[in-house]
Amino acid sequence: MAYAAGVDVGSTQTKAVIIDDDQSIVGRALIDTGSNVTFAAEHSYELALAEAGINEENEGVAFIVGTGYGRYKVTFGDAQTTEISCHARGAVQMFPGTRTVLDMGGQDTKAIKVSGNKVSGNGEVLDFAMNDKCAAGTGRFLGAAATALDIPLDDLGPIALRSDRPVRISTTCTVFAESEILSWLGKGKKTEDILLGVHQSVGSRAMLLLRRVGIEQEVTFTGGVARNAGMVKVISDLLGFPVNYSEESHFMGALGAALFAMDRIRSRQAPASLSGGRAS
Amino acid sequence: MTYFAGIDVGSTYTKAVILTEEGDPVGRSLRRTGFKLAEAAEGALDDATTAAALEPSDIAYVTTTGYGRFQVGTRQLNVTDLTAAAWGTRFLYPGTRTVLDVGGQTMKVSRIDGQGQVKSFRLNDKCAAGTGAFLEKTAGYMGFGLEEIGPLAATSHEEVPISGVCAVFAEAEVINHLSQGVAPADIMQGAIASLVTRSVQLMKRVKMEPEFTLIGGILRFETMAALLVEKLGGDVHVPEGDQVQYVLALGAALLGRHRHRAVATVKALA
Amino acid sequence: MTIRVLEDWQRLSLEDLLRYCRDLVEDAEYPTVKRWRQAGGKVVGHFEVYFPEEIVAAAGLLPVKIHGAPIEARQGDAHFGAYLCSIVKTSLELALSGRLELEMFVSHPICDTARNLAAVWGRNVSYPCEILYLPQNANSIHARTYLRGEYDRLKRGVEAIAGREVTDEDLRDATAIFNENRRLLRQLYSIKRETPWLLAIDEAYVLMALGGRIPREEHNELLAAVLPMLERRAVQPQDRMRLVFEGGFCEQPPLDLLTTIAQSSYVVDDDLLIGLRWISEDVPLDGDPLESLAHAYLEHSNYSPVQHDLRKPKEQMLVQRIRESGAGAAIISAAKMCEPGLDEQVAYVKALDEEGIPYFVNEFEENMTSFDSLQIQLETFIENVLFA
Amino acid sequence: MTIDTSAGPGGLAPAGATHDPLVGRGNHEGNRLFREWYARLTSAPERGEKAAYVFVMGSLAELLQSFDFNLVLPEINGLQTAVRHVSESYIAQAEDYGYASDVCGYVKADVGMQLRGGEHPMGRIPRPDIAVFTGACNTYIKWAEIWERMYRIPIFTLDVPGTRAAGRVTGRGHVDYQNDLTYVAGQIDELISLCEQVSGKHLDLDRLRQAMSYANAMTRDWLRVLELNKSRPAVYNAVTDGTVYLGVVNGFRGRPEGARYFEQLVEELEYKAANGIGTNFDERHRLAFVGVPCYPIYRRFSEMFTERGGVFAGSSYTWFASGGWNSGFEYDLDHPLESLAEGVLVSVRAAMDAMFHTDRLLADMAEPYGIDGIVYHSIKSCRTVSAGLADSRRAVMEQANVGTLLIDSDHMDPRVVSEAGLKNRVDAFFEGLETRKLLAAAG
Repeated sequence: MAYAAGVDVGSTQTKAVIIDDDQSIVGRALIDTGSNVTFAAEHSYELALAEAGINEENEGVAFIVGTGYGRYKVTFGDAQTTEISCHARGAVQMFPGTRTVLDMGGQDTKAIKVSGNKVSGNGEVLDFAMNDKCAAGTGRFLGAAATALDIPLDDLGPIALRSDRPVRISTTCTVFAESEILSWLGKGKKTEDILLGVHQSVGSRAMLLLRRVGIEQEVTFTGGVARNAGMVKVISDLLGFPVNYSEESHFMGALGAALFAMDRIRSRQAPASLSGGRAS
Repeated sequence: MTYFAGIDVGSTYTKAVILTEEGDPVGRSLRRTGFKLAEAAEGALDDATTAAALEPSDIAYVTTTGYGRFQVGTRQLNVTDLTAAAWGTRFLYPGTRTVLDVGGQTMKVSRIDGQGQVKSFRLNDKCAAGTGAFLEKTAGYMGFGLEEIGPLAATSHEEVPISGVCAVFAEAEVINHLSQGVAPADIMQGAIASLVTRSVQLMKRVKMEPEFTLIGGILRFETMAALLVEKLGGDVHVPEGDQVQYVLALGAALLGRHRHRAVATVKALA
Repeated sequence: MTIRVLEDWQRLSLEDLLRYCRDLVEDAEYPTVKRWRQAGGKVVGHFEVYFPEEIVAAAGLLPVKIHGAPIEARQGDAHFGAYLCSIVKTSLELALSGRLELEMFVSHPICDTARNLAAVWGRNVSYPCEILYLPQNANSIHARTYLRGEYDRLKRGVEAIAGREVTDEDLRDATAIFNENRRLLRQLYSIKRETPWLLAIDEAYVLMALGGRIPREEHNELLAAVLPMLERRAVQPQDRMRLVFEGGFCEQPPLDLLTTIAQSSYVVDDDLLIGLRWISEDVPLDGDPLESLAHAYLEHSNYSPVQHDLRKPKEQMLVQRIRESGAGAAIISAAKMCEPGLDEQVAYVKALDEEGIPYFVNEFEENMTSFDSLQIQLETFIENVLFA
Repeated sequence: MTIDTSAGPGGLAPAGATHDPLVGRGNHEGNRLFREWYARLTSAPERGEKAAYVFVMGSLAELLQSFDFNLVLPEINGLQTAVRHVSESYIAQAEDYGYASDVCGYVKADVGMQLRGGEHPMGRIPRPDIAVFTGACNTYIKWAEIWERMYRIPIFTLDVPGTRAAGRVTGRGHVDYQNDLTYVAGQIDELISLCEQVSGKHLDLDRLRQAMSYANAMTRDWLRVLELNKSRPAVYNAVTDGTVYLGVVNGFRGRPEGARYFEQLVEELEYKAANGIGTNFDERHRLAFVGVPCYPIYRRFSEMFTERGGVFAGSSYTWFASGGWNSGFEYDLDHPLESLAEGVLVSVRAAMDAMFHTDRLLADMAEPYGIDGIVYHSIKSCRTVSAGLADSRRAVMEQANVGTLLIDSDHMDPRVVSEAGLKNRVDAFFEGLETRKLLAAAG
């Protein structure tokens, strides 16, 4: 039995996934990245090993791919792949009909166009667009709302869904959003109306990125924010059709990395495709 | 005896100051602004009046400033932070020609003349990089609170560069530095340095001249003030203690006093 | 073929008429243009500033001034990178979203973004898109002949769209109408200058801006009716600061921003929509019409940061504008990311410092929604002239 | 656009393994010529010589040098400050002077330099006695207006009308072409009398003819150089080595050294092509570059590609930054003035087409140059080059089967260059190219 692992070191959270050779997840872990990135990578990997019941380290895990902004900090990894390719791969694995991926994470949002199932079924990246310059339109914008309103992040979506009169959030600056939210409260607006406004402001920025790569059905929503029912609804409404999403969506990047790792195990003579980005 | 009140309705705190006709502060107060701006303002005014052992009826003229300046029903006059700052700082330091006001969410710079008239001014753009929030966030990423910024930075040995493009993107930089074993104090100092650079840039845009007076909550952090003193050379004033928080309210009260007299003279002439 | 695009406005009161104009100008669906098309008319859209609309009108086509719109560039955004002014994105949005249907689009090299816009536009629509190369060397004695030739090239393009020849008579008739229009606009501005309390800047703006989206004949009728109404308007003058607003030659500030300014000051002159009135004197109707139009651009046109004439140093022209309008101060503005506008601010500020004219500098964006920052600056500015 | 060895891969000798004297000569010579050029500028005032400020698109080097003007190319001065990591302080100085953050970094670096009396990492740049520029980039005009205000010097806009619409390039005999040509020729007459005033010299037709013949030789060889990179492996990196070559194209046009340099460069590159010597990087992907290089992190920027096996076989920079001489126009020496006018019209127009209508040119180049991917570098500073990139990329993706990458940064201002952000995008781009190859292989 051969195992492959993917470790996704994100700006806020680090995720590890271990799959067996029929590509099903046998172990996974999610921890806060914190200040020691390398440690976070190692620790999440160990936790995933434990969950998979693979006691002796690397006993069965034949290949490890690191991804996420901290991918070069996965010092025990065998190769690095960007989260763009990994989210595409993971999304297509979970939803084979995927042609467009929206990945909304802690501080960046990506729209990815994938070749989908046409050829190898691996979701090759055809084009992608990411937020530039600042964190407007990312999950962090919701974080700001959670802080300002003192509501747990997980409750934001459900509350927003209760609104039918969303406010218009004018600031794009994530940090200033907090004060704008407070000023809306001051003007006596209902929490749900403010929250829906926040979701819509993030959603409309995501749409700009999606349009840059061109929207093609099916659209799969990945990343931590994809677990927010409110955002799923807002994006689906803006698109005019439902998006794919999953409770697992925050593991999508790590899963994609693990799948790439499994490819490498299968074709041992490493093709150029992944040996490239090694930290040197 | 007539008294003059200045109320500064800021985004976080509302402050009030009461002046005598001679311009002596006799009472002041501070309270959280919260959502209800008018209430905060009335409350602060009452507190200050009480503190000055006066009756509301003793207050002849109320001038408001700060972002909630329009929300106060009982005001006779409202002025912007910049105008209030000019009058307040000139009262404290008559030689002031350039005022830097760095708050939680704004950075304002003005060049004033001997009469406290604002000659030129600039505001930072609608982005948190370049405001106190930038420092607050940077500290937050390392698990420190607003109040700990000063003490933390004070222990820094060398600042590490923080780009300061986006208060949120700074986090990646911070984490990166931490993972390379850089001391939080040095990162904090780096963030402060990048904010100082931005403020000096803004000051240059108004053709700054000495003397400089630094106001705004963020200047509570000694290292920030110290760095600015270093960059600007001498002639830098930083109001002592909590005085800094009352500069705008003070300026507003002074302006009220000035207007009240002008109006009175006009009446007398008529 | 005379097509009328305005509803009956003749019976409206001044206030209702102003509201009617404002609604039309704020309507990004361009109802007046749609009406023109429904009646079988053809439309040539042209990018803001120095465009010889006479040539288009002479062919019986409707020249429409395109200067963006306060709308979200849902499709337009994806065609441009970061760090560009908003106006190009929303202008393209007008076309891609179907709000504005055209038979032809013309841009001109007022700036590098505008030249790219013509190429971008051309890659995304089926009708002809081109650049009218106005002379950048206005000081060459050869510029006039060249420009006449360039105008003639435009005429040929327009003839192809209209499917008919444009005669000198057509050109003279159109020129006469535009002369009349410019005369009325000069009158509008003299009201703003002499009796600013009768006409707020945002009101003047909508009256003028409407001209960019209706036939000039109708605009002339409207202005001819409105101007006397304005002069009879019962409004008391107030003690307000007289300002010049500079920086609206291309991208236009949102109307609400102008309204904000109007609340606390009198704007007695500006460069808003300069493109509707850039020819400052009547174009002679005798002689070769294209030659006369070329001459007008080179000898009798308004300055702006995107016109290059060594005889017209822009900072001196600004000081002159302030002096002639009797303004005591200026708002030196520029659209975000507008290279020419921002470049010019430096020279403007130096000149105003030397002249001792108070001013403040700011940047705007056509689709900005919050004016707090501008309001604070404006108030501070006024307070400090007041309390001095 | 020279980058000396200390500054980046542009200066590294390709194929370091081979100790062949011919290989890498172009880079060494290019850098040497450039140091000489700056030395000559630094000492120009002592020799009482005058300086003409010109730009790469329409420099009129042939004409101005025949009046003994030293050519100053502010764009090259600017990029030198960036490559040497000092651009930020020059830019900051200009911003303190009043220039907004959104103004072109080249302009601000120059303003900063003027405020420092010409102090520059490569020497001391003399003040302008005259500035001559085209409207190929409108910012040229705004820029020159700054010098006019600073020094009260004569400035001259040689206005060259560009292509009116995509694919509508006019030629001899066309009424619009003749109208443009008459206009340009007329302006050149006016420019000549201005030069005579400023220089106090009369136009020497024979010197002009001589300079034009050197320029013709350079143009012929420049075309050959561009074409030689069709060979596999590519014989030079169009972004790094190409930048060195461009430096000579602009600094030594109409001069014997320039003509000789390119004669030798062609010899070197033909030799490399014949012997299958490429750049000293493992060539796994042949790329085309669109825009202006990222000078603030010049070396690192190019490594992001070379370390993943990406070699730039072509670059739109070699088109517009050569002043459009890729048009191949050669002067008719029997009619120097008429031909000068036509050369300026044709080449500057070509330079503009390489910015406004790149999509067509790139689609055409993809096949013969075997391009796998195109990198669009959109820069904050330059609307002329960048405003159309996102859209022309969309167009190219429809016309040619190549991978594309659009990145935003700047060519001067390190404050808007995020190395980590670029690296992430570049890595993803290569992952895309690699999977493309696998798919193609899979059939």
